[in-house]
Amino acid sequence: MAAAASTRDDTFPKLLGRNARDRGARPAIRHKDFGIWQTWTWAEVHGLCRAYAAALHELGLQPGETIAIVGTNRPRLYWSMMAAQMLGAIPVPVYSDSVAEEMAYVLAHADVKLAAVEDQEQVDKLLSISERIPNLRHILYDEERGLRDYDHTRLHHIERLLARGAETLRADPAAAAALDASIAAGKGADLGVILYTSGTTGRPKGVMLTYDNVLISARNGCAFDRLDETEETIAYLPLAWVGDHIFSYAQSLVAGFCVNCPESPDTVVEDRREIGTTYAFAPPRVYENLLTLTMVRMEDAAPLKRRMFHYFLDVAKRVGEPILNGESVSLTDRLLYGLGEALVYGPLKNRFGFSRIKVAYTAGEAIGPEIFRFFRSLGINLKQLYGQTEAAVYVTMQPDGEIRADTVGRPAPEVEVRIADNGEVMFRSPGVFQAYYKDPEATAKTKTADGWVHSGDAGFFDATGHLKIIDRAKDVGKMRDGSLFPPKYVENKLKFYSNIKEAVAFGDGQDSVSCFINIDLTAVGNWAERNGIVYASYQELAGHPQVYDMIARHVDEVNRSLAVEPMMGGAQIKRFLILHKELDADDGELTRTQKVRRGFIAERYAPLVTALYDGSPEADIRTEVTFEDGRKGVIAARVKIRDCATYPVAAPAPAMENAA
Amino acid sequence: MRAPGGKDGLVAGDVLLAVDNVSLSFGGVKAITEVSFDIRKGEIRAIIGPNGAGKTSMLNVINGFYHPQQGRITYKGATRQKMRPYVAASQGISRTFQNVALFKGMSTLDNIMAGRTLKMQGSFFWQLFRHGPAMREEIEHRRKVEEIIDFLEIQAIRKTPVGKLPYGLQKRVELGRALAMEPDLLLLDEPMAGMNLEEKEDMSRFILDVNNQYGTTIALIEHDIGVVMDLSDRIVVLEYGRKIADGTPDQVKSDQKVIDAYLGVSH
Amino acid sequence: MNILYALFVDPWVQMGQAPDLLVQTLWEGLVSGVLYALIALGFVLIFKASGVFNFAQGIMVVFSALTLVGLHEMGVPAFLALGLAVAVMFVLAVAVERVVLRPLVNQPDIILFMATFGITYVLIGLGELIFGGNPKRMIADELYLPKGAIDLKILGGFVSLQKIDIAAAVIAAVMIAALAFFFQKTRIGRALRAVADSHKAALSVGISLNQIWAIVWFTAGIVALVTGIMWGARSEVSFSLQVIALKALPVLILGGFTSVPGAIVGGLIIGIGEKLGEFYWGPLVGGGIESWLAYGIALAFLLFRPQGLFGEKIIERI
Amino acid sequence: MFYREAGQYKTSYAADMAIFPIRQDRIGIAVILLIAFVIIPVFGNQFFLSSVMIPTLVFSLAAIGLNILTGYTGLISLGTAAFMGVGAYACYKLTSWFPGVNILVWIIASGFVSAGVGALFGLPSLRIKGFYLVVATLAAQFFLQWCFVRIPWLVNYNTSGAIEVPERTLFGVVITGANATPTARYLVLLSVVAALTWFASNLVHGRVGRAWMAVRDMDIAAELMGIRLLTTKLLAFAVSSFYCGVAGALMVFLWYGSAEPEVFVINQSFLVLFMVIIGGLGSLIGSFMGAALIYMLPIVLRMLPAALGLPIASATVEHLQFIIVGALIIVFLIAEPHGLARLWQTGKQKLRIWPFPY
Repeated sequence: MAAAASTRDDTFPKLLGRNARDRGARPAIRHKDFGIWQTWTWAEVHGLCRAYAAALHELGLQPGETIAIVGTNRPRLYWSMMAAQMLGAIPVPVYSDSVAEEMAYVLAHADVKLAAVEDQEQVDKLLSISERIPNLRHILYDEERGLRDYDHTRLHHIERLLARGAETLRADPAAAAALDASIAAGKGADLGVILYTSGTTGRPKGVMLTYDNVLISARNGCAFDRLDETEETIAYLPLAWVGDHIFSYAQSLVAGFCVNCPESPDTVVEDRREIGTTYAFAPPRVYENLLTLTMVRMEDAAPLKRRMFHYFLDVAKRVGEPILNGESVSLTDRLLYGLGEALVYGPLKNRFGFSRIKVAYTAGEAIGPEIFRFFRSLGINLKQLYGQTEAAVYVTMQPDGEIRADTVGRPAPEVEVRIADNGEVMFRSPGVFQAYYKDPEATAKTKTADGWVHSGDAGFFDATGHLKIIDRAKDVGKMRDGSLFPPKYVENKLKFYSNIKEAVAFGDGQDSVSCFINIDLTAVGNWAERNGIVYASYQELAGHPQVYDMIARHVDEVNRSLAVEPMMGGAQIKRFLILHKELDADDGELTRTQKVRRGFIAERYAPLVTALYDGSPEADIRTEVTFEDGRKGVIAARVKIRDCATYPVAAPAPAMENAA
Repeated sequence: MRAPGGKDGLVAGDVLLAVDNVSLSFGGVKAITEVSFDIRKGEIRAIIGPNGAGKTSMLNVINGFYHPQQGRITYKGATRQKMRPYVAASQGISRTFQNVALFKGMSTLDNIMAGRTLKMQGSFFWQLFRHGPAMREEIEHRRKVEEIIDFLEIQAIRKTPVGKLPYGLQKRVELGRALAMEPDLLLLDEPMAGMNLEEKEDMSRFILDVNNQYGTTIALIEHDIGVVMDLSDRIVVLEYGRKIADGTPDQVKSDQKVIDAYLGVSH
Repeated sequence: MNILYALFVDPWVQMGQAPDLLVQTLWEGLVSGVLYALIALGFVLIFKASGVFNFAQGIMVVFSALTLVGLHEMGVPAFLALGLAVAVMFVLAVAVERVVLRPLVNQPDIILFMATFGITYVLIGLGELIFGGNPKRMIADELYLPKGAIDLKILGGFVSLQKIDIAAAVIAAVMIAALAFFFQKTRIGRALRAVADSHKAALSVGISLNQIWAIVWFTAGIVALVTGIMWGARSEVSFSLQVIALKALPVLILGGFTSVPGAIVGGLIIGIGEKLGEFYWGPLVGGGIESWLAYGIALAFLLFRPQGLFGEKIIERI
Repeated sequence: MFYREAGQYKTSYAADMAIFPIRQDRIGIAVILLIAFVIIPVFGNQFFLSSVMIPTLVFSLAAIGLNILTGYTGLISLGTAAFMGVGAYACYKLTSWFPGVNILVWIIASGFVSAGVGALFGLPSLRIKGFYLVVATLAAQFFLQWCFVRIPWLVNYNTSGAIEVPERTLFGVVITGANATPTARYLVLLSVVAALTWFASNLVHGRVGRAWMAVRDMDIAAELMGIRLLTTKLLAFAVSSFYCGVAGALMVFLWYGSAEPEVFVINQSFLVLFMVIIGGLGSLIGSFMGAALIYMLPIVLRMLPAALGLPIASATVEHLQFIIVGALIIVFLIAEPHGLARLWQTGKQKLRIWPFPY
């Protein structure tokens, strides 16, 4: 039982102490700075954090007080968390790219006394909102650049704090003893960190996690993939995001592996390549970009090379995953795969910086099956997990050998999951958060008395006991016949086709599902070129019958795949149309994070929606649009509508669905 | 690298360089006629004027590339009839050029490293082995160079051959090369020529930061009057090789001769 | 002491004692100077128009002369052979422009310089392959070039002038005049001059750069042919000429790479200078100093006027 | 394709500034050295050693010398052969004065003599540039050539007027003179060349090299940055001539065995210049490639007809050879003006980004 094992080193500071003892000489953290990977060993980090803590103490940071952490992934910011925790204070990482207004709310709500920030930009931001956060006593910065002339009564250069703290510890044994005492005093049950969930829905909420919450989850995560001190990982995701807190902070401490901070956000790819990470995490889009980049570049490769490349990719598609899953594969295939490894897979992984990869995770949203399979077939052990801040990440994970593109795996160790009757996923685990900071009613809404948490996502367990997430619970609708209508699920299935950029599905309260489709100009454009289709505009291309045919084929495939899923079969697409213009955030059709605003679109294109359901073959539409330069204009178009075949819904899930 | 004050013992406000009644001509063609002005330590001094006003020639005189037929130059208290490029450089005058004069065949890193040649005195013998003192020196200077690269935010192009870089970045690298000399007086010849607004803003920020962080005295030629007015403490205005105005941005702005001169040129 | 005397006094004394010898030497120098000037002229034409430092000029001299003689040996009448040789030089010019210059346009000078090395090798190979490597007699008589010498009795001695040398000088003068006319008066000539200044200007005259280059190389070819004939008539047609042709370089240094008059004056200075040097100072060091004296003179000269006799001072801009 | 750079991160400047920062390259170099020092001596026959490898190495060294001057510092020189000659004659004089001292010492020493002479003829380079400088170097070429012919003292008044290489030993093994085995000569030569190449690469990667390239790329800017033009150029001349001098000495002592002045004529200079241009300006590896190509090409061409059984007179072959070499030079300059080194670089780059085209 992990909880038992965790009694001895049950806080971050204690774990740091342990690492300094057990593997003091091993690298703890690197930072590509001034052109090389500056490296700190566990022992050094331990010393620095103690010094830092001493300095923070001198700045008057009290146990239970909060300190904001603002900036990109840098050693000194991680150390700021550690130093605060050594004093029993609580770090509050904040999204450094959030606007002053939003930041002001969070910092005020968290009532931070200190703030450790990256550079001048953040300092300015904080100073600009200082009257909103009256209790902020000191600002500590990492980059001195440009701050020379600032009034330094409340400003401190972390570099100097470290020096001063070290001095204090040397000069004053009492201070050292006090520090040791406060570290020893820390318990697993203490509040370890407050992570604010990004405010896509309403105000950000402060998720309070204890050391136990984080560390037990972290331990289970490490155990699950047998991570050890030899791992190398790149820390590039926001500090305020629970994932980074677990992968780059907690697990590094638990397993004792080295975390690498990139030189700058725009050099992450190169830096990852240099380091050659063994344990990686990235949202689907990162993998998607890698794949697109690969394919685009290979398009320009010499024909012979290109053929060779695609030949071996096919080989990989065929035998790559079986080999990765340790299934039996014919000798010739193994040899072919070996050859491919030398000629294609190896070099590719090298370019991606995945040569030494042990396990890579993707989560956050659904990943395209062919993207997912592409990486696995190369021999990269890419997995999916389903997690939430409220669960200290892990809810479900994919065990080796049971990897599938379309599920998020089985419940993680020590996690119980059940599906509420409205289809919502609920979970209970040692990682479950204590409460939302200063927000009892929100807490009450989310967390039941007996510790179950409403994930807010709808999903179901398939025949093999793997969880499938279909949509936000509140978005899942019911159709007339009572079958579930998960718009996002349908839309994602469509969007997995590179030709389809956006899709908007309707059907809530209707008796059939129909949808708008946005073609992807680049993808379809290339396709058109290859097939000698001439077009003058997006609108013309979108309206082209051959394009319709192609999209219709995609829709048909989607329907087939829906049909074989008992719970989803009802949501097959009856009719679709291709929109004459790209959905655009400037027209309010997408959120700034590029999510479709279904409701808004429904009313903006009301005539089209009605046309979809009154069976007419085409419909006229006039829409006002905003151009890049901000001018407004009107686009009028006659949009064709296609009907699609639907298929009888199959009973239990057949084996062909297995990706693994 | 170095705080204002500097090893030359001058403090901010003292006259760092004074040009006294300088005239320069090429085979009868007068480029500069009896121009006098001074540059004070720690200030940003702009030299402006219509095309062919002799601005660049002025810089060339200051760092000894051209030798004036008449006049005197006083730098750090020492008065000379003319500067010598090597003397100028070794006494802390560095510059950038109107149309980028980088070492095209070398990487960003090497270009800036080359800027430190003056400061590298290691023996030829050890250079042969690229070990011991030579390597130590190399590394010590690499550190300094990396500080500059970090300062100018050009990490991503550290090892790119400068020939391959877009113009704006080349200008930035050139500034880096000039900074590598840890100059007391930095001459910038149209640092923002041919840049778009964003690049200009960046460059202005860098210039201000250099001046603020390292306390470097800066003399710059620039066409964008707006930029000049914002950046500089004092401005010299040249026209046809003669000084027509000298003073703070506001004084210069309101000077009739200047207005005429600028209305005179293509506007 | 003696050595100083031998170096700085004795030669002048000798000149004074035997003025006729001095005149003779000067004449010799003048003639070889003329030939140097001719080769240099070839360089200048090409350098002016295409910025190419044409190392092949020397071999072009040899090759053209060989063609002439070779064709005649094969039984072609002298003047027909002459015509054919001209034709060959034309073909060569066009070929060079097509095969070498055009693909290498906008390459750094040193690359073009190296390319002319390539041309040199090809021409050497071709020459030897077709006409054989051994020296040949120039068909001076067949071309009605004068023979024999005129002996002038002057300064109490006599000076002997080879008629062929006089012819050489005259023909050279004529050709230079012709070139001057060509450049000053004809449309193409003006175009060529324009090219030297700016390529755009040339286009405005309505002649493509490629044509211009071909023409220039052709002109240089003709100059080479004439040079070859003259030189061949004085000694013989052999590949050793090619190295002697390098003497044109110091001439260029004196005259500047782009100045026709410079080439002529430079040629004379070098020619006379080295003859005097060889005759009066050579013996002191065992003779043979002709091989480098020219370069020495040029070098010494360069240090004082880097831009050459007729080039203007360069103002470096940054 | 063979490159696996992922995971090769640098935690120190020393590692980052290493001349071969990529592991795969280090392996490659090791393999090449192994082949050169072990495989070739063991398996290469006498002809191959003495008629292919030894000359190629000698020319490679000369090419490196010229490359330092022309490729790195941008100063064109046609005096290479002369400076090689200086080395050769110097070495001959020194070893005949002090027969006791190890010949290697004198070979290196002669390099210094040549360096001195080179620096002397480099003096004009401050005032004059480009092709004007070519003439300065030609002056050196012809003057020195003349000296070799006219100063019998240089060859100890040999009636032949040629250098006759005496027998010298190293660790008891005969390495010069008639009785030296090709293998012995090859190994000595290889060691010297390897060592000097290492020095050269250290120089060009350091302060000195940067100064040279700065002068080459933009001399005005360099000057205004406090790089002393004269010293930098003279240093280039000196170092360049040092390499040429050593190459010359090695040429006569480890290859020819005896040498008339004709060995050091201007055509030799051209040859080396070809090697540098074809190999690639400003590249050491290019110097080797260029030397190999330019030297071996004629050999191949000479053997080709026989190999193909074509009945062609050797004289004809000789002439054809001229034509072909000349044509190749032109073709090559058109195809890849930056020389073999650039081809090598692009090839390597392709392997690094494999399978991507860019």
